[in-house]
Amino acid sequence: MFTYERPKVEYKGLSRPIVRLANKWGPIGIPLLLRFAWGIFFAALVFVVAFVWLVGRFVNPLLPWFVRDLVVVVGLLAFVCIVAIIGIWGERKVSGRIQSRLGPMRTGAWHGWAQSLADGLKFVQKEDLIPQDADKPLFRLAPYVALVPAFCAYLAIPFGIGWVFHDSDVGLLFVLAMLSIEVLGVIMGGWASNSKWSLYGAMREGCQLVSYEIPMGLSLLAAVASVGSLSLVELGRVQDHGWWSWLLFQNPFLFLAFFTYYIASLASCKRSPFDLPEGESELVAGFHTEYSGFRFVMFFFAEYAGMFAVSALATVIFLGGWNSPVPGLASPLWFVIKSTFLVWVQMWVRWTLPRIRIDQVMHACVKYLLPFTLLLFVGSSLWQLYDNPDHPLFEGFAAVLRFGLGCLGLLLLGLYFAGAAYGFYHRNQLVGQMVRKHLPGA
Amino acid sequence: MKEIELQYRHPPDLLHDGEIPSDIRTEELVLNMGPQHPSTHGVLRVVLQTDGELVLKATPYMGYLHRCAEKIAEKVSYRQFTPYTDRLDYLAAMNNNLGFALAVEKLGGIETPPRADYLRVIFAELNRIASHLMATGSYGLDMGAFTPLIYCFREREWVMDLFEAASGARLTYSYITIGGVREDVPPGWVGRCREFLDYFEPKITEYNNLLSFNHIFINRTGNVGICPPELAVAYGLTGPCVRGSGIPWDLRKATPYCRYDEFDFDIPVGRGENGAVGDCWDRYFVRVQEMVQSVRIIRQALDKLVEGPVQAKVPRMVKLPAGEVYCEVENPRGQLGFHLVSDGGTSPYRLKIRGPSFCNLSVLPVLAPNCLLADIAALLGSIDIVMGEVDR
Amino acid sequence: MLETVIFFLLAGLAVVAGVAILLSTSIVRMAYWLITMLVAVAGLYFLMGAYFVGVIQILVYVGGVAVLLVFGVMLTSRQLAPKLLPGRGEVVWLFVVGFVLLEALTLSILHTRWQQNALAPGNSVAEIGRNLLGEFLGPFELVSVLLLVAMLGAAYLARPKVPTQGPQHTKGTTVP
Amino acid sequence: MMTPSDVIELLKQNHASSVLSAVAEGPYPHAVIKAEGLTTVAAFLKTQPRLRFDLLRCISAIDWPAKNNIELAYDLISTSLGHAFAVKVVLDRADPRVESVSTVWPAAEWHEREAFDLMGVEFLHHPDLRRILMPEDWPGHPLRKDYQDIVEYRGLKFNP
Repeated sequence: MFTYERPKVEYKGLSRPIVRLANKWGPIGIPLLLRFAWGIFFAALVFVVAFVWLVGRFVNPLLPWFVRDLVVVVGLLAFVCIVAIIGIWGERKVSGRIQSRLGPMRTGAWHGWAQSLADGLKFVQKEDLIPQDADKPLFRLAPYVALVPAFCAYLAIPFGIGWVFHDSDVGLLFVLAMLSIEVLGVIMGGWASNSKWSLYGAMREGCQLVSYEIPMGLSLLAAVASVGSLSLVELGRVQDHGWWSWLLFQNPFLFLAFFTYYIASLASCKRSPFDLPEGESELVAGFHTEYSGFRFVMFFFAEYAGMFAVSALATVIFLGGWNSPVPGLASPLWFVIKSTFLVWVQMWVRWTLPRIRIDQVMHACVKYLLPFTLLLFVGSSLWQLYDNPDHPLFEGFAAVLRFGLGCLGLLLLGLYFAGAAYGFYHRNQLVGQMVRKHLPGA
Repeated sequence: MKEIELQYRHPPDLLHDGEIPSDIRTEELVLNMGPQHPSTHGVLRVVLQTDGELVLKATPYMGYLHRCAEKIAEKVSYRQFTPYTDRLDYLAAMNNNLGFALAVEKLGGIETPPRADYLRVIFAELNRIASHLMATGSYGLDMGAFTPLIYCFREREWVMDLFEAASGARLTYSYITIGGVREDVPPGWVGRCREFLDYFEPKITEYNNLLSFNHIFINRTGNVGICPPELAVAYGLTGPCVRGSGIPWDLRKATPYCRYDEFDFDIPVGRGENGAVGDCWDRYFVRVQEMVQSVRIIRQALDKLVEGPVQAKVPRMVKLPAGEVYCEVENPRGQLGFHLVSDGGTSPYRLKIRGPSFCNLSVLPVLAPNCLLADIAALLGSIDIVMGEVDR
Repeated sequence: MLETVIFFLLAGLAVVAGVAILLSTSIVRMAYWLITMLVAVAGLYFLMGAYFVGVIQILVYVGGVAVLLVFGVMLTSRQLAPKLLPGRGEVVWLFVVGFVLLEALTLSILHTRWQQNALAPGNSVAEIGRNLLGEFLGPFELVSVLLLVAMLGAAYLARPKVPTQGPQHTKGTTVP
Repeated sequence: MMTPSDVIELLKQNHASSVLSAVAEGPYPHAVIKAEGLTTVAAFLKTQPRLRFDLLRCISAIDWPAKNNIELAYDLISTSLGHAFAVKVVLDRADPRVESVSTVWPAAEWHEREAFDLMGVEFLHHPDLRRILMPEDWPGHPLRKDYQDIVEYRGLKFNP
């Protein structure tokens, strides 16, 4: 009825050759790729493992140091990418299962495992939009400023003894510093977009991160004070006598500090219930409202890399890092398993809780979390002062309490697994009508 | 549209006490929320004047979904207008059909058979459940909880299936027509309906555990957007909004239609359990409780469902005597009114539609000042507007 | 060799960023150039092996101070930028103050006897901690008192003021 | 709970000069009020302890080119007493203007804006009389019976 002329828009893709390639070969290539996806995935996995092993075992000593570093950095980059890709897929599966849906099921044939790869492909093809009145250099720079520090944080995270790029005696501070730079990218992007929603997202991010860095640091400081080192490797090494030696169970203050750290880390990763910078029901999409295509992906990657990084920090400092629950089976695998578990809890929280309001976020930090973590820090230091052979009575009491805490931790874990098993057993009742007919045995 | 002039009325400069220059003060920001925004529930545009996160003034602008329903009504016959009523409050199409049918029947003096009345009640209440499910679920989404929405949709699917079995449509039914309902329910439908009720009733507890009594949710909605009872009535709020303010006002009890007086049910009202009476949580929780009452009504109606015709004898081309009537029904969102004027012809001379969302929304500029930006989403969600009905 | 290259890269970046702060007119750009400079200086610290100082530089200046700075800049009026150009009378003072500062810095650099040998390897953090709480406890405490005073001052400036009645309160606050 | 005839009787007792006519029976009982006396009658209807019409449900504007007038129907109901009634005013079609009742019922604010927008009734002393559903610069008032469809709006051409 109404006619109007559609304005002609020139396509300004980020990667025109890639788009052309995808348009030409996509219809043939992508189905083929997905058909043999499993094979390709396994082959890549085997290749990466073999490569790392070979380099680490034989080639490493022969190479000049900077080439060696380069190899490790590339490996870390690959790891971060894999973490982000699996994290994004996992998030969708987890949210699906929590919401009695299936989540992605088709891409890549097995439970939609290639969904995030397909998404990445889609994002690369998208038009790269920059608002006309945006501060263009800052707008372009912002995703990098967000992503690069999140990646840099991995340089100091030890995956095991010897599995660390650089074991500095200030490793912990380095990781925290890197995570705190990430906020600059977000603020930069939010401001440069020249959109009020983005500005609000950036403002919230600034408020939230600067405030929550303090309780986060203080909780970690409690652990650091009880070990006496800022080196992450050292922090991990002292926890190698089984689960009862993990710092989480060392004293009640550290036990609580783990939870305060976890809460603060949720806030610093912009994860729900602290996802105000991008709170989609209030701020459209917050700081990345104006971002599209690959720049958006970079913010997304930064978020997932940050999620794993804070979980890794919690693992190293509180959960024994790469050490196994019983002594002697230390392996980077433990580290990855524990960190993944913490990431999964972040997802679990996200899909369960509503979002907190900004004033409540600030109140929660300044009124409760900050004094509480200060108290934990002081308490843990005092505990450290008395928990030594000079005070045999206190030492005995501490040992008993430590054992109790350990049992409490095990109990919590056991409850979790019992709940998970219960849910799995009754999965037919938990899912909806629509999903039920797709389940086996329906 | 011409440039909208926004007034910058600066409050007294609190920062200035002779030492600090006033140019380091914070700036007031005019924020254009909508027409494309996730929590405006459609194409509503609210211009917010904010100071940081604090909202100083909110001015709603609507009309983006104006489809001239009232003008169209003057051109089509009475029967032809029924599908247009579906599109008013598209989440409660059955109730809209019912309102229009009742208005026409009232003016034309048409008697409906008892089975049709009970079927109307069943479908209206089922649609109330579906609509409230949507409202509670999307309210969770407004608060940042995604999961309750999907749970609510899961249950709503079942209601949609029931509607599809009866009317063939899943959103715009045109099932309740002038003189009764279009056709009888298929065999076995009553059993499936009972099955749904048995399944659905315990689920309400589940939502309460997941969302209603969640500490964060209560903190976000309790004591936010408080609408005192006098204000609610003065601004013509109806439905869960006025009941959330603590006034037990329900047309199904006050002026019963469709044999609602035969059923035993309560009017849930907001009691201010988590804050002042009339806050967002009260409005939300009234909806949850209303679902329980709807289940009660449907059970009774299914028991009473007598055999018989479902359609009164109404000519294909309905002709009403000259005159006028104002007829209201209790929709999920409030009172839906039809002011029908007939000049004796085959189409309405004038049909004014009173959309409940339209009136409920009018209280927004009063409630919005001095709440935070995130509370606007809470407020809009608790008022639960459907833009199809605001703009008509 | 490589270290020299990196040193000059970082030092050049710091200098360029410093000049850019002076030359840029957008106050947000200025803030970001400042951040660039701080990061570059932190890089220099890393290069020297002073990990602790470098990390603290990033953690405090970049992660805290600069974020607050950008934050404040974003919130204040955008009309502030033109006002940042100095007036005619101010230029004289600027030159005087700048010259004195430059002179003082140059002199102190030239007259300091620099320790040429490298830092002793070891647990520098523990060393710093011991020094801070031992030999330099007095200055350390003084600095913390200073910071406390600064914080109180900031709180005083930012406190919400209840307007006393009368027009004298809002006098002279005409808003453009 | 009062029947419409009781309401009309009460209205005539107190505001005899304002009531032009009244219908007590049929599907739509109402009273026709002089436009000048609308606000006083409205305040009376709202505050009279036996009436207490506190909920203004709807304001409907009806265009009658044949009678050369525009009717405004105010549908009322009482949430405390449960009875319903309606009041009408008849306005000149060429220059429809009437006092706003938004001081009595704030709910009238948007209804009156709608009547202004779609029917062109001007409400005096309305706090914010702007178009509500149509764009600000839309020509004409679409719900009038003699409204002509426009051919072009801001560059958008309408093809019949």
